[in-house]
Amino acid sequence: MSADSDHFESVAQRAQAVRLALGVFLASETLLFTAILALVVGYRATWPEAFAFGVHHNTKVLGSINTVVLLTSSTSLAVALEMLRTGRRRVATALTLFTAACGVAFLAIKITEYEHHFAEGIYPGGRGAFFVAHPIAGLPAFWTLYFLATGFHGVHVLAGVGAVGYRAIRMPDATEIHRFEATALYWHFVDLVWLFLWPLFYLA
Amino acid sequence: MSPIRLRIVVGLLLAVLATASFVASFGHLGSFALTVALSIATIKASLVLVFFMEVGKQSASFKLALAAGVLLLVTMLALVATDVSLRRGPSWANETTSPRRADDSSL
Amino acid sequence: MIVLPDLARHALGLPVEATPTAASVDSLHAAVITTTLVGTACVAAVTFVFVLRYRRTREAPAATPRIVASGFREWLTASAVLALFVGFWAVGYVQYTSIERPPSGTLVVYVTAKQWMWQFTYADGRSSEDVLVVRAGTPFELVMTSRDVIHSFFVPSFRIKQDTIPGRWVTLYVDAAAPGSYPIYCAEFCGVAHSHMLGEVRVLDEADYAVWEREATHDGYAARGREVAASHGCLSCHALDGQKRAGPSFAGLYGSRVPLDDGRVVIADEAYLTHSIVDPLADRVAGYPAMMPSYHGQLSAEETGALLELIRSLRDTLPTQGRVP
Amino acid sequence: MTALPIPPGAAHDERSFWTTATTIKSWLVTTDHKRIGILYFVATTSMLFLGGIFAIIIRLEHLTPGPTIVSAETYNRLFTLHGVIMVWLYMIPSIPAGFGNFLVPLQIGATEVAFPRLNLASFYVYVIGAAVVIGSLFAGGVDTGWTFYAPYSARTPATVLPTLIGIFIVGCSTILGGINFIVTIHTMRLRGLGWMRMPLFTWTIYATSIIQILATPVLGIALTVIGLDHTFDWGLFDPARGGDPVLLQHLFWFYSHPAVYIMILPAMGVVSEVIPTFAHKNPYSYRAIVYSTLGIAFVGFLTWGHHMFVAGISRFDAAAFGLLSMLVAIFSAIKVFTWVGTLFRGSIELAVPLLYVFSFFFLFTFGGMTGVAVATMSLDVHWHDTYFVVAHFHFIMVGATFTAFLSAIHYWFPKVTGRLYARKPALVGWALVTLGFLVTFTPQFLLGNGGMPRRYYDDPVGFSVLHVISTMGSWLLTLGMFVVLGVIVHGVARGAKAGPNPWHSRSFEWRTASPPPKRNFVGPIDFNIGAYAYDVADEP
Repeated sequence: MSADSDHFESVAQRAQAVRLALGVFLASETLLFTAILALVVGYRATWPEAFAFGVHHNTKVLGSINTVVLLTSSTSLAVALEMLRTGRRRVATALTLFTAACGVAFLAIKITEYEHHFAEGIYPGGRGAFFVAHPIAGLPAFWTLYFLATGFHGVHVLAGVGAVGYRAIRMPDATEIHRFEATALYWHFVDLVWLFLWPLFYLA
Repeated sequence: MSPIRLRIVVGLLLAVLATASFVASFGHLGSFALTVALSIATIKASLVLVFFMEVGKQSASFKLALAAGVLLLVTMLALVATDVSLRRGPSWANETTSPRRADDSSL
Repeated sequence: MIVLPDLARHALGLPVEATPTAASVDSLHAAVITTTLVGTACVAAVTFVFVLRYRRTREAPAATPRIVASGFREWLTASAVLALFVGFWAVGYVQYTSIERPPSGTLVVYVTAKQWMWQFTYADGRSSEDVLVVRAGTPFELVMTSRDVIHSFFVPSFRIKQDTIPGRWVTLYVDAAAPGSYPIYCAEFCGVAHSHMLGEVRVLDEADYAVWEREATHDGYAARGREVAASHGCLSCHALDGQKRAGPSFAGLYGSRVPLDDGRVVIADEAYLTHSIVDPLADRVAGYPAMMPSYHGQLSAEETGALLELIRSLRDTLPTQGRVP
Repeated sequence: MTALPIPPGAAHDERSFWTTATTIKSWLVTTDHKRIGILYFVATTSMLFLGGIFAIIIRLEHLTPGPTIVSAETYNRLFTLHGVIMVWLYMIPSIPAGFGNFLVPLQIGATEVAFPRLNLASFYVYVIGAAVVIGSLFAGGVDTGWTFYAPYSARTPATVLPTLIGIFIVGCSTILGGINFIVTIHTMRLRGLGWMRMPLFTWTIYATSIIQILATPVLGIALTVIGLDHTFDWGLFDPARGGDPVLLQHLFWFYSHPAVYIMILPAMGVVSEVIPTFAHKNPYSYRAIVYSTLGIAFVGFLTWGHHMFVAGISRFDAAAFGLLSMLVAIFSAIKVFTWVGTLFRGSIELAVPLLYVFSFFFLFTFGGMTGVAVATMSLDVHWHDTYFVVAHFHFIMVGATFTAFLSAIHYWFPKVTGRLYARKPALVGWALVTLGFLVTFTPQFLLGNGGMPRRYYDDPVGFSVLHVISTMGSWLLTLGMFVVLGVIVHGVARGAKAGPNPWHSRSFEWRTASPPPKRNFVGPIDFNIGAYAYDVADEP
């Protein structure tokens, strides 16, 4: 490793530092989605009927498929980590690639959802035929927040696919497993965020 | 149970919970719908945290960092929700249906 | 309630307080500012004494005794000071609620802030710009909104301020004001002419207020418009207070975005209104039956102008279908 | 686990970190935390002078009530960019990234921060962000105030997006820096150096980093949403489409109030270092300062609503935020009592850093108490958005943080440069800065009481005398700043040689050479004598 690894006394201390850096970064990301959720809570309390209407009109099936896709990707990445710990690197690489593929599938489904909304005349900012047909006060806020929240989450999934894909190609060796753990922590966090966005925009 | 099998079982459990909340969303639960969906989501989230992210085996400062994030999440949502829902309009507006109807609590 | 001595109020630069609430706020002000000055003076004095008393004399610094404060004394001072601050908070909260929340049933004045002017509409439909005329000694409730961006209605002499937020009604309560003229400022940055958005509260005693009330103001024309609307049967389909009848209500109509049945959205300005009077079916509002007869040739220019003035004067009345004015 | 092969008896470089490599390239790609600290110091201080120029023009505009030297549009852009540059490009990074980078590894006995390349990356992210913000000047600048309130920030004809992007990038740099410091302080402390034996400056940098990583993301969302509303008309805060502008204020102030604690905590750390050294005494209560620092860091997240008492929030929230604001004020009060207590039975040397700290005492106490006054809800109704609030936060930002910044420059000057500044001109600089500050901002309290609103291009009648005094004060303050600059430049060039510990301090950064070698400590590090053990006669 480069110059900065020799100022740590041991690999264990370096692994500890990387894991803590991830924990701190995930706390920071939690606040990023807290800000979006604050807007959702604020507007949901102001326009309850518009949100009920919006949720009712959302593409619930595609959203639910996406949830299953993300959950399976998280499971496969967790199993991949366990495989790496027990030395079965080829299986670990396969499972990691599968996780990255699930991420890509998630984004593909997301894009089809967006196309479906655009076709229906739903655009951020309350523009489009849908809002003329349903002039409900507060409905633009629901859809704008939907695009904001799923957009930010989509960007994080994209970054996750990049990180997991990189890890699949450059699978770390036995002394550097903490690098794989860091990527896994980030991916599980992105899955966690979707577990809360899904009910808010699709189910209830 | 070997760690690998444990993770697969947890994965299946998560899928089951997901389908459960999907089915529950078709039921006419009205105001309970959100609480049901979010509580199932919290259970799934804790499963992911404990078994996939192994938060139990992480260092104390790791747990402290996540706890601080979650604590601030709850505080911010609570304070924004109380602000928006407890705002009161003009004295006579509450008789007519003004856009910002608020229950007439003392505060 | 200790009333701020004139000298102290002048020294602090506070304008003369014009309402009882302002006077009580000033007394809290005096208490807090005195604590601030005393606190700062104590810190400065103790520091000065310690510096004099323990100045380093020899070149090499002598070893100093290791003193660690007792936890109990720390908690004691901390909780004493906290109690004082919470006391300020409690009094502040009581005064805050009396400023913000008027008892229902008081005289109402509507305030509409728009980019760079204030418009006041009184209960009897009369309106005036930049000058709020009020009778001395009678409490009144200001119900305020903004036409475009966030402004802030600020009368230093009453010690009151409230941001006016577009799309929402916010309130201020002014109890018995003393006669006089008090400046109004806009306190929330609202654009290029933010510093020119000045107004004046003119508090008149009984006699002057009676004279002002009798003066005919330009809204007599709106009353004329009401007669024309009644005589031509407009009011049978168009309500003035926002209720939905056979036709859309005139309340809050002027200047708002009106969705039409063919998907277009138009701004309800003079052109749209006059055109709809003459040819109602051309721009039919979404969700209303096509049953309005044409008034082509039945209304003179003066009568049409009066109808427009009536609609214009109702633009701030509260819409009751949740449509934002 | 296998230990990393540390080269046995590495020939630690004896020469100082200045002279190990002197090419420009060695500075631009350095991973030495000390050099990165100096790069940050130079960058943020130049931002200070840029922001200061805007401040001078703003004050000149108020010499006469009517238009004086700039038009209304320019004036609105000036006070906005004065706010943006001072807050994000100077106040927030200057002490934590400048002095923090240089000193934290030294104070915990480490040779480097946890992730040196991440450290350099966060500096360059800061430079890019600052360049974008300054670039937005040429794109017409933004005129919404540094608070970017909607719907005006969505409707203003000015180009808002470049400034938002610039601040977003600087925010990313702050988060990267915060993560680096937290991990460094957690994992890189010298073996045996417990949390309660660490120097207090490192504690404040630790608390500041916690606030940075938890608050900055919310600013990121606020800026993104404002950009989307203005540029792509998403109308999330457009009332005609059901938007609620007060929600944006919630997001903005959720970040911006902890941000003011990001600005003051490092300054408190500097004061907690300077007083024990020059009073030659242990802090009156190390524990009280540590717990109040952490108290400010956490309770500081719960008080943002006191910026919105008149913005139309519910009475429940107004009451809750008011009470929590009183609680957070207590931690500052505890710190002031502890600092004054530290002087008791000390051996006080009136050095220039200590004089700046005494200015800090007076201005921070007065500024802090007016903070309690402004947090009293009924008084805030009168004072909100008037010059009283302007005076309050300048008393804290300039009166407290800037004087602590100057105190830090003079205090660690020998450690960084190995030289001593000239005392007499430094005294003149201190006097000018303190006096200039008082003449500039004390009249603004009276302006605020009179009801003079903020961000006014034309002053209403009756306020001009106070405005003229305040403007003259700003000239004095500027003169003082240039005198201090002169003292520093002269000190670097021709200051007398300073030994490793000219102030006889016990703090750990003084236990190595001045300026320190590239790897900070040569040979075994002995921190057994505490950082504040002034009851021990001999020097470590």
